Amino acid sequence: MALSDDLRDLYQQVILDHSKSPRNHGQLTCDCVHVHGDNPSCGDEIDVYVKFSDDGSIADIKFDGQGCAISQASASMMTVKVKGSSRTKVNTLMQDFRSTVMGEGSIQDEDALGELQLLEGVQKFPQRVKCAMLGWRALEQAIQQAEEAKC
Amino acid sequence: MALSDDLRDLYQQVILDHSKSPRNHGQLTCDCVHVHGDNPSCGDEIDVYVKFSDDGSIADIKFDGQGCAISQASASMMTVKVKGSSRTKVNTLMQDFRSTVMGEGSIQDEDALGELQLLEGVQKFPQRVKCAMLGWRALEQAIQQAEEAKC
Amino acid sequence: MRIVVLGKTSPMIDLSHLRADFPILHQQVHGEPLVYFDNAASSQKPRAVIQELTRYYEQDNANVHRGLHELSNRATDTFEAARKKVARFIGAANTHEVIFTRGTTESINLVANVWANQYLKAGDVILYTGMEHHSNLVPWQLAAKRSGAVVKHIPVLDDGTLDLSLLDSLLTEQVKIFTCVHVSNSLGTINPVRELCAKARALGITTLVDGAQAVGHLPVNVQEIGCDFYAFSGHKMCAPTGIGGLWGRAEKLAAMQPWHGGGEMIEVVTLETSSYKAAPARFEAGTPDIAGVIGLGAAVDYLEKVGIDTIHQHGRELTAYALQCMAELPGIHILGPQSERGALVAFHLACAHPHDLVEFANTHGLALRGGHHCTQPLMKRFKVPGTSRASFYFYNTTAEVDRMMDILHRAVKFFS
Amino acid sequence: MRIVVLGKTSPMIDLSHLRADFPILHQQVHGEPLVYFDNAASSQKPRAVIQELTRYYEQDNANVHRGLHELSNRATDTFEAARKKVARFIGAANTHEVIFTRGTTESINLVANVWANQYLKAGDVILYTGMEHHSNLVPWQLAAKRSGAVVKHIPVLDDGTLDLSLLDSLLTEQVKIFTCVHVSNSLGTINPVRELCAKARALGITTLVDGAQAVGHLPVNVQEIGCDFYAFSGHKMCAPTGIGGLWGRAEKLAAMQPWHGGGEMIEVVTLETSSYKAAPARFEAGTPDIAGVIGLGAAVDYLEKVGIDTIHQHGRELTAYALQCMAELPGIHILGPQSERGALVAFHLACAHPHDLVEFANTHGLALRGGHHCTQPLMKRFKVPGTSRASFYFYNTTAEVDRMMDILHRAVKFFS
Ligand SMILES: Cc1ncc(COP(=O)(O)O)c(C=O)c1O
Ligand SMILES: Cc1ncc(COP(=O)(O)O)c(C=O)c1O
Repeated sequence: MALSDDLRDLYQQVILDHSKSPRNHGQLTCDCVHVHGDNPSCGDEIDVYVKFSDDGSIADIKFDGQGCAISQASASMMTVKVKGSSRTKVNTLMQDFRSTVMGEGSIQDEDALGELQLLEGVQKFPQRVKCAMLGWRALEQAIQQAEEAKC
Repeated sequence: MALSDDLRDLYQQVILDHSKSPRNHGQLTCDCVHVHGDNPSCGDEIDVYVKFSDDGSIADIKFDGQGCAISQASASMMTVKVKGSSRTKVNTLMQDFRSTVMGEGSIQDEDALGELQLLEGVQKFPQRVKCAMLGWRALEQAIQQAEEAKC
Repeated sequence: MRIVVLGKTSPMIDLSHLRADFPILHQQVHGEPLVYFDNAASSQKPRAVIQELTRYYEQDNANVHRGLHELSNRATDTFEAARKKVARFIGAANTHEVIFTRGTTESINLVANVWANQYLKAGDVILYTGMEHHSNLVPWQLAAKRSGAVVKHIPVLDDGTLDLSLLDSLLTEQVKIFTCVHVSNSLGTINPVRELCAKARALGITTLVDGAQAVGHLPVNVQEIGCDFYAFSGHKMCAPTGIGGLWGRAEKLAAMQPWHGGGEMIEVVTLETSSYKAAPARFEAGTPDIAGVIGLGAAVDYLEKVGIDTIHQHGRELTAYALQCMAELPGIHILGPQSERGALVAFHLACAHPHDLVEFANTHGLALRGGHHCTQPLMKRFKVPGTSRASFYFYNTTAEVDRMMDILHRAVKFFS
Repeated sequence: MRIVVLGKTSPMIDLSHLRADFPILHQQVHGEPLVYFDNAASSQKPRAVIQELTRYYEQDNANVHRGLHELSNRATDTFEAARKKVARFIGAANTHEVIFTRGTTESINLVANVWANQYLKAGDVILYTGMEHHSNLVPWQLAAKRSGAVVKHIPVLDDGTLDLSLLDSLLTEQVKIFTCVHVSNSLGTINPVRELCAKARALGITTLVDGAQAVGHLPVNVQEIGCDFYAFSGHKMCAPTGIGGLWGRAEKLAAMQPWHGGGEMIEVVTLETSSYKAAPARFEAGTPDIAGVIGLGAAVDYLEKVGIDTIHQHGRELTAYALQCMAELPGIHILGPQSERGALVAFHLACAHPHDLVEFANTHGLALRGGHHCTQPLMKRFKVPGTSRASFYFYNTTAEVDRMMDILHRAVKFFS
């Protein structure tokens, strides 16, 4: 019984490591935007807490919740990448990451993706795209909320 | 193209003749029981008018309506047979006729059936049993009504 | 043998080679070759569709949407691919506008329950026509009873078309929904649904078209028709029994409450209350007829290969031919318009009740339908106890019409 | 190879020869032989059923009930014969008590619409259990919303059985309908439906049993159970997708109004109003899934040939074996009762989310299901994000359970 290559790609060591020991795990309390996201059909849930700087960059971010290895690892890797990044950088990252897991569209800044590129194995498992995107969708909403609050 | 034997049995000359020139066709007006019967699924309709004697025998009977050759012929032949018959005779006739067209049960008085036996071809066409029975069901109801009226 | 001359110059479309695709057609009934002229009741299925069912059950069968395993993924992909095919086939703007149902009847009932329960109130008018199938009458009568709305209808003229002179007086502000059959299964009439829906929509009236006899028979484009809902049955267009669809305009569906509750249509369920997915999932509770949907997809593929314009043209020509032949029959009363009509001819012979005629035909291998064809009000309207109906599909031929004529002539002799 | 010792003395029932009847089982998935353990979602179909569909479409296909021609007569006869078979299979007193639907979900919705709309009023209580499938929760929540009735539930104990100590306080006079799953698709629990229905009926409470996981898996006799309604799905018992049934006690059905309106359920239709046939026709508007019904009949034939007692016994033995093997897995949490249960095991591994586990299994050819199994409230109740589920049918073998165990052990290593 050989473990399929596709599966090895999906669950690379780094990904499993992130899912077992998620970075930036927990909650932020004061002065932050909190978004709850879920994939009801699979029961994955996530809570993302974002603290924005005055210039809109991400000062701090934490998450918790429950879900499959893909959703947890993706969220963990996301927090590492976006912490301290400017709004513009986060937007590019978000688009590039979506392109990576969907396997469509162009990548603007491959270097910036870094470790996140490891999640391109998700392409072969279309049902898991929404797992990989769960944390990102929550972040996207947090940014929107922050912007609306400013208006 | 040979006309099938079954079909010839179903539409014997006598039957076609009754359907084209129905006997006792029309309405009775005074002092009679009138029952409307139908087979909604095929659109057959019949109106049976029965005048009962004091002893319950059938003094006069007429019918009209519209429907297939089988329902019309069967009703026509029925009126010929039952006119002037006692309640008991009519009941036996009714049971024997049902047995004839259903092809099940025993016949008590084959001779009494006479021409009605020609309708035994219906056995081979189970969907047409309700056509053959339409007039008889109406007569049955008329008898019931007459009895209830007496109580 | 009758010689086929149609319009004198152009020869008729010949699709008889396609008969090889339909195993059922090649059988004897009562010792004579089957002539299947009951297509308006249900069409036959090409081998491609039957084999697709077998393929599905032998290779891919699994429940859809909920699985992460190979069979379930395959089943889900083929299932959703079929939805795309159907959406394209009827010209939907959006795949999500196609809801799978058991057929036209369920589709209409969905609207007559969900939409009607939300929007109809006492005194509102439901407008249908005098030539609707029972499936487009009874659901509205039930909806009227629940809501206190009233039903009205556009009468049918002697030539089998709608009395459009009454349209302006009937299509009033009180009308909340207008529903109309696209092609009448009893008259053959092709209604001007595009014009009717345009008029209704201009008045803010919701519209539904019963396309049971149209999809797969003539080109249908729901966007061009401009209706809000369009209902159809797979079994009348080469697909398996038990599957059909409702197309609904996205914004109408978006505002509609669920109907059936259950698996697949929900987002979050607690023991007290639940939230629901958007259409089409919202209206597809429970395990769907997976093989049926996949078979419907295969039917669409098949029909597209034959070509819907070809099918339509063939139907017109064969019907014109049949009409021309049948006019000769003594005592015949042909219902419906003389010219432009769907591929069917319902008629009444003075000498024989439809049931006798159909029985006679059957013993010669000819499958006609006799009765009210689920349009009792039309039978009353035309003062017939029922009619006999010959309905054609693209695999039928002029030779078969000739055989029908022989049989009908014999029947006239027999019953006169 | 594991050695099969069950109860030490009696050897396990071996039905592996029946695998030859199921074409789908003999395939490789991702290079390994398919192990199909997703039977609770949908069963596979024996060749006898698949071939019956083909036979029907190639020889008899026509619309039922309305025709007088040969194909229609044959289709109608086979269709109604299937109703008889189903009635006998579930122990109905009367063939007319069997209504064909798309499946369990539609069956329950029929009752939760027709019966509930007639009899439920504000303040009434609908009692279900904490282990119901969404299909037996959402329809009642919707019915409660329409009527003003309230929903209550019998809670589930830690061992996966119902907390019957609360029964007397819950089963009060306010309860108008009690509904309960026969065999839980998430826990495997076999509920004492007979005792529950007896209690409810003694109080004049109408009862419905969700038999989706029971019919075709263990002997079911609706008269012995004593319920008023019993719902089931064909696709979980070797029949085609898209067909199932509702059994209803004759006197209940007789008092019920129509639901869907349309062809076949009517007697007389005018343009203003209509009258309706009795059950089952009353509840089968429109063209039914003819092939589906006939396929269901063939499935019943097949299951009866195998023997429902044999199937039941095999399921118990295979499940006992699986439970015994799975107990060894580190960090495993098995839901549901330890002993008497349906042929399925839902579990959670501490090291792996169900979706990861099922994905892993799939790449080794093993079809498990992961998620909430349409029982979200149960997942909350047992504080799991979802479970992985292995569900068996009579064509599954201990060798397949052994292969599952190998794969699960590897998964534990991989994800730990
Ligand atoms: C216990 C139970 N009830 C109801 C259902 C719903 O059945 P269906 O999806 O066939 O309508 C299922 C299966 O999914 C089930 O397992
Ligand atoms: C015009 C029309 N509408 C509705 C229906 C009902 O379709 P189904 O029985 O497939 O639901 C039919 C066919 O019987 C039809 O011809």
